Amino acid sequence: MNKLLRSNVSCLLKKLSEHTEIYASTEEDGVCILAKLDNYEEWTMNYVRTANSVKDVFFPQNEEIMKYKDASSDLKIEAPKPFKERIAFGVRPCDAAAMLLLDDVFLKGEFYDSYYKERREKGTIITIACEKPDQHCFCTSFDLSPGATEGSDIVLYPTEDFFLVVEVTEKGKKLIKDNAELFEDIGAKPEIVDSYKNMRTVLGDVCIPNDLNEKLKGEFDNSYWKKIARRCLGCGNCTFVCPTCHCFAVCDVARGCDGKRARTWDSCKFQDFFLMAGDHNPRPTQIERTRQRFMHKLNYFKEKYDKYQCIGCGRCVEKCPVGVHIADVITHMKEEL
Amino acid sequence: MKYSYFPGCTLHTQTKNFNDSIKSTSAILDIELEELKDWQCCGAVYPLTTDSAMGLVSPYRSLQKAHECGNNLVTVCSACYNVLKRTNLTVANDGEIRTKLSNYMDVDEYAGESKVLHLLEAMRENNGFGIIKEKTINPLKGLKVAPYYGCLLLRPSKELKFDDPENPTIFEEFIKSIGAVAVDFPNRIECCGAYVSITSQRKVKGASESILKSASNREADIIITSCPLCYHNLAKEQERLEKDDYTFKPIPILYFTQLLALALGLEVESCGFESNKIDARPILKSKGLIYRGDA
Amino acid sequence: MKKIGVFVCWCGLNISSTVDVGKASEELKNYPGVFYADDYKYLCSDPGQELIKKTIIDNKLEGIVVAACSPNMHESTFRAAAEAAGLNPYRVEITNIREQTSWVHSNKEDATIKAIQLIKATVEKVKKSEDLFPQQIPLTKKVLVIGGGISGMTVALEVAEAGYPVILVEKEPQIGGNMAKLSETFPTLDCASCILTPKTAEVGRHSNITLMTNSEVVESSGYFGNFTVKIKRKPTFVDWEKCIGCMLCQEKCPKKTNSDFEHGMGKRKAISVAFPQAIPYRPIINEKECIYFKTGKCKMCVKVCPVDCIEFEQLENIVEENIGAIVVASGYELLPKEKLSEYGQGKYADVIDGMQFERIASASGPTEGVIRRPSDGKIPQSIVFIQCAGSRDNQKDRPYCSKICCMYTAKHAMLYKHQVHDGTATVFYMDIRAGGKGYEEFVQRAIEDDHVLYLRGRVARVYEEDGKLVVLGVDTLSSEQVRIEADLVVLATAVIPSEKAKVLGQTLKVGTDAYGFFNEAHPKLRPVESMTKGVFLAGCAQAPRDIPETVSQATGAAAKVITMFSKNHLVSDPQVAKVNEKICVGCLQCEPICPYKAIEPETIEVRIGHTVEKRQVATINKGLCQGCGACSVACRSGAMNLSGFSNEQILEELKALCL
Amino acid sequence: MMTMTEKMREQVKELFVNNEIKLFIGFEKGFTKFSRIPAFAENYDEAKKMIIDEFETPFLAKYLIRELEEVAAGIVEKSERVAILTRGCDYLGIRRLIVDNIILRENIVIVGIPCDGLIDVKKANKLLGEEAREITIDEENVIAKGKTENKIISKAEVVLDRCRQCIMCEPKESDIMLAEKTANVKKNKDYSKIEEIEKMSAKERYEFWSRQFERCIRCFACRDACTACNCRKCIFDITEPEMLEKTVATSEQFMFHFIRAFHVAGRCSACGECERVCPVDIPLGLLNGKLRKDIEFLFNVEEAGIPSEIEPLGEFKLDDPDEW
Amino acid sequence: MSVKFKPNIICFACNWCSYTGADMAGTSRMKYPATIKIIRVPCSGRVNPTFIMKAYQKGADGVLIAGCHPGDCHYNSGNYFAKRRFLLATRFMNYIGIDAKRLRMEWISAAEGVKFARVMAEFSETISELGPNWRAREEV
Repeated sequence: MNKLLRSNVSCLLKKLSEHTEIYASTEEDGVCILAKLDNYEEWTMNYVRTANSVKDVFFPQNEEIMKYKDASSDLKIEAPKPFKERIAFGVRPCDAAAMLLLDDVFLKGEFYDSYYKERREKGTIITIACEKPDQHCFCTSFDLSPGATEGSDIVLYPTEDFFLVVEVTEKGKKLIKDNAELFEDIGAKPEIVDSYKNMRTVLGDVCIPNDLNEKLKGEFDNSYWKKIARRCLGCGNCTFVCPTCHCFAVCDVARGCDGKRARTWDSCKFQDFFLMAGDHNPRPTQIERTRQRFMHKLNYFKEKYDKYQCIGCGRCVEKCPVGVHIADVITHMKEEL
Repeated sequence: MKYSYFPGCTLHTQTKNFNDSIKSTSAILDIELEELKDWQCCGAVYPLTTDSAMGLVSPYRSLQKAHECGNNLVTVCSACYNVLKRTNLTVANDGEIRTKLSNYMDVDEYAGESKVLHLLEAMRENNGFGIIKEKTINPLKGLKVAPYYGCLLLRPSKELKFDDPENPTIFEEFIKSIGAVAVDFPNRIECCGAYVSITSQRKVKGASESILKSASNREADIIITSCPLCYHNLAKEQERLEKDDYTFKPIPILYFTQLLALALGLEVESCGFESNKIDARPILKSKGLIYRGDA
Repeated sequence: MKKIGVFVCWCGLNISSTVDVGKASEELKNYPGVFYADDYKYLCSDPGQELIKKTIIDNKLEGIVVAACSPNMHESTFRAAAEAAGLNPYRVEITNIREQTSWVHSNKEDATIKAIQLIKATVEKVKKSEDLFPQQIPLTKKVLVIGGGISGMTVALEVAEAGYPVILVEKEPQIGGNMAKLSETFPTLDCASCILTPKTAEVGRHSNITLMTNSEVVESSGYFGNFTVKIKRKPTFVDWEKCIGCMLCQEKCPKKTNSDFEHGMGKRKAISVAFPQAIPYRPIINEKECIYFKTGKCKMCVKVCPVDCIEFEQLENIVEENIGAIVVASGYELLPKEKLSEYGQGKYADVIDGMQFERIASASGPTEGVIRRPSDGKIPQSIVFIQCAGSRDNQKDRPYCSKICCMYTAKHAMLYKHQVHDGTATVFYMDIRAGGKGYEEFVQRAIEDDHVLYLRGRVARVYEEDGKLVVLGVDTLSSEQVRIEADLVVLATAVIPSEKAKVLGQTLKVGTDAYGFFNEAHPKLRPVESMTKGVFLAGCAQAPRDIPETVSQATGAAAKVITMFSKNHLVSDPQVAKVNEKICVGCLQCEPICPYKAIEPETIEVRIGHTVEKRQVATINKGLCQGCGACSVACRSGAMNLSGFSNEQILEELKALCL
Repeated sequence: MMTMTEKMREQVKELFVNNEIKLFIGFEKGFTKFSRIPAFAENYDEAKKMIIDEFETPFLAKYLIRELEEVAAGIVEKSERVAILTRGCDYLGIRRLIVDNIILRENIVIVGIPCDGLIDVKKANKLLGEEAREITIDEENVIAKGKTENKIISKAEVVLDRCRQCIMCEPKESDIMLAEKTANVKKNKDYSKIEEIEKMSAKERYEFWSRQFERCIRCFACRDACTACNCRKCIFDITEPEMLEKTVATSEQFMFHFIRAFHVAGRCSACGECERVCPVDIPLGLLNGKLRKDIEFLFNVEEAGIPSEIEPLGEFKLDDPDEW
Repeated sequence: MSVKFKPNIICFACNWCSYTGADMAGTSRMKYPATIKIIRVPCSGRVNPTFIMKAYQKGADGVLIAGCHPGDCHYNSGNYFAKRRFLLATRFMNYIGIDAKRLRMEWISAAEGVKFARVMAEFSETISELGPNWRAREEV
């Protein structure tokens, strides 16, 4: 295992930035976000989780799919410019794990999403383990931990003056090899890694039964959905900050004869998400939509990919204006069904 | 009701009897008048050139000090009332003059928040005339009193809002409340000549004479006023008339608070009749309103 | 995508000199949505129109863009051409490439680029246009005239003559208004009732005019062409149908009361008719004065009445009428002399106003035309007339000039001098306003022939001094104070709107100005129309004016009503606001913005699945809405939109112009 | 404040017993510590778990839109009414809905409680240096117990920013008032932050706001939390005409925030809810505040926060300022 | 010779006064730069502040609203509402960074053709000095 001194983190980033775009956590007007960084001093460590997740890097909110020129006479279509290499630095283990879920959705199976695929291949994730999870975290309930390595290429375990570097994937190894001068080999230090892995979150375990999705099947008009939905304002907050939500909408932006087709996030909580032609909306009120969100995460996703679509990062809980909490749903459904 | 009291320059000197009767009667009517500390001249008639703010310095100072004591300002003399009230309005509306004045006197800005009232207005405001009627022990029955308003109380009416400029009734109410009979004589709102008497006697003679003649051929026993300047002009004119026009029957001129004092049952001596130019006591005696006891 | 035809006009050299018209029409040929693009020398000429019509019919075009001169010039021509070719006229839009492009730019290349961009923007606008159809609004051809004075009667007669039914509402028991009270009229001194009674008689018997005296309009709703008005008919306590007008009751009635027709100068019986030539010549019982109403006894009138038409228990009833147009002729009143404290505030009996002098001087008046002092009935030897009593006076917040006082005061002075040759008539005036035909000569005659003394100055005060009225004034020409002892003082008090005008204004939703006169739509160009469509103004209700002007204005108002009734239904411009009820939440924040009060809340029923839901939404009264569009900006969700200039159209135009 | 919770329970019991309401909306403990979430009680025992204390609470006024019938359905009878716990700022929200004809005053029962500022847990944590385990509040100060040491902080330090500029401490009129009226201390308006931005150069201002708007993820939480945004179908959900495109480019963000700010101009009662719910903490208060400041200054409106029958942009005065 | 920047200016002209004023400028052959394109609206009260912002977003460099003089409005109160909206819009846009000089409101009556041309030339001049407006403009 290698060691990376805290001091030369910024010079590592500067070195990497010659040929790749660096997305690192920085504080902007009091909010920690994962953003493209050009001045490396701005990188910061004092955050529990960034407002936006690493999903932004690989599945951005607004992505150009193709461009077309003078549609009325001879239509020409241009593919988007090839993506540059990207490195996401300062990601949390739970977000990294979320990327695996997105990989299942976009890459597994017969058809894959070419844009996502290209970005994933050209992207590397460098995670920093969580020193102090806060009251919203419950990643341990989804057999993750503040020190989990799933989904990331390199994991840095912070200690007082240096980071313990653990390579997880080939890409990670290659990266360390290229910048070997910044790293020092200090042999195995399992106790640091384990100290992070067995760290318990404040919220403790929600211990989701494996067959929760079986129980949930067909629970369409359970009164509990009505109870939560009554509080929900219907804003798209929880779905847009959630690293695992992946619904999107495609729209054309026309400028006279030419224009472009773009893909943007969409939220199942919006009023018109399910609006169909002929003004029919299968989920007209907030009850159906709230039910849909939790059923998708705990039932449909599990059935399709055999994993719950939640990593316990706690963003949706922290940001929900009216305190709708997925752990609350899980515990209630566990008891009731 | 508590007010700051602005006596005006003559009240401590020539018209002391007016001041004493004010103090004694307002005490009975529980109108507390707290005299303003080291007041000075009110600025006489509203400083003629309004463009220069300097003319408003002295009234502004009195208003500012009254405001600091936290209550409205009451005054009696028509000229002081006119000057103070119009300065109060100018200062309230014109920010520029206000800042100029307060910078000049480096006091904090006063923007016309408190009110300027005439003593009669103060009485009318809290049902004064009702209280007078109750507290009148010695109603002046049968006494025909001609109220002389003069002009500074009434005009300019839009700013002063003292009463209907053409047909005022406040003095009539006052006279009714002390039991006397109000005499309606047409010249009660004509000008007495005011300070023009200093420059040209001839003009004043005409003005005051018409007022006195109009009152006398309405057989008024007493003329009451609230303005020392009008009192002075009318009294002086009356003396001249006595000498030249022997047909003219002199009419005593009193301050309205003197009659009020009498009506409220104060002793005759304290009403200050002795210092009036024309002694009113014979007429009051003939009407059986004073010295009933003795012969 | 719509099939749009673009026609670019050369306009001879006007456009083609600075805009390359050929290049423009070429460029437009392959613009998305444009099916046909062409240019032509003079599109507004007949062959040009034919070209457009033919192309529409041949290619079944769905929208036309004409790039030529300003829409104010030929929009209607091109829209008519399109309509003739079967295309909805509101699918045609004009691009102004002459006044706003070719004539104002010199550089040909820039001008051409700008023209092409403007035409493209108009094409985008036409893509978003919809078929609009002018609204046919039904019209009740009946006019309501409020006020039975000279102006109301003139309007009633004119419209009735044109064959339309008229309802004339008058709050007094008889018509004639103020003019009936006058003695003679200036400048010809012919007697007022002589020229008035033929008119009142004609109004009385005209078949088309329904006379509703002693009544008031209490409620009005609806909009132009479709007003519903509620008229309260106050009780007269006499059955006017049965009554034959023998006036026995008036003779025998024991109770004498003050007659407000005589303005306090004369008396009348409790049951009486105001003046001998009154129309309708029927008596009315004054409820407050009649002994029967007070004590329940007397009933003298019932005893003497040959046809037994006294009905003490008659009640007021409300009549509802459907009206097409309303003419407000509520007339004027004089400022009561109690308001003028400097002239004695009404205390002195011998200080009277103009109308009281008219009654004294009138032959049918209480003194049969002999000018006497109201206090003791003596013939006055000296009268003082005071002009501008209450008008042109900022102190009393009435700075306007009442226009008629100079003339009637001169008339009064002449009448007095004709009766009392050796009497002195003095007139205090500021400026004599004698602007009408023959007016100045009239005043000169009063001064030179009848020796009326005109003193230029205002009167300070009037007071009584041992039986005489002392008038203190000034003569500014000799700059001396003047003191006149007069027997009678006549005040030419200000003309003010009749006291119920403000309330009437609120009922009809017609604005009044600060003094209570009705607001005209435009002071110079539309003086007889009010701001509310369908409500017209005539006479002193709008501003003080003399009889000749009143009659001419009344005839103007009548003409407006007749033109309105000349069509079977009213056509309203379809480019008005429209509400998308699916989106409107009913917050009605648009309502206060509409200057024509055309927006009202309405409850609609909406079916969702099997439940029917009641919802409040805003609705537009198409008749009142003029299409200014200010409400559509206040509507946050865009539910309120303006057809013809909709949000979509303006946005598309904007986008096209910014490419 | 415990007595307040008991008083509330008593009142709610009374309301339910004499069948005066069908629903009571209040607060209950959230899943995470110190969080208060809206609670709906259709009978008394559901209301038992409701509490009132000085922790930060979400706004309840907006729920009335869904819970009550349309205004057109008219005044419902007594037992169909909805009772709502109302502080001064809630009251402004309710007034807003009433003035916009979304709900009828007769259909709701306002249960008023006075309030002089709620506690911001984030600020307490920052002062404590770590996440507080236990926070107790008494009259003047707040005791935050962390893992190791406790800290006593004066309430003024940790009160919410929005409460510092509170324009209404308790509901102006209410059906039931749980506690006596506190002194309605008039807080002077603090537009200092807005003036700071105004002093910046145009370029700095553009950079500041484009940085904020770039963070915006267009989740519409600010719209859904705001009582002034009570349209049946929001203009941003309407595709024809497309005022706002779905792509989240910088110019679209400017467009979104410009339209939203203008739609609440003269209607925003400075309740600060949009700032609270924003996941990326955009200072929306500074946007709405600027418009409110201008409205108060230009059209001399005394307090633009208090909903008026006709909005400032819905009327005009002949002597509106002319210079620009 | 560097190509002089040609601004793209949108003018909302009210149909009854300013549009007719523009025609008057045309008939008297006044000259003003071809950078200004006029959109006809029934009244200045019809101009929604969102249109102004949309114009900048779509690439306009300057926006000018021309309406009737207060008191002359054909619809009686349209321009008073326009004035209030404009007062707020110009301050707010300046606040979020779009230079206030790029937005202007003018009262131009139907007879003031000369004034219309002068205002157009003046405004076009100020906008050319300010240069293209990249702020809040979309990149296509």
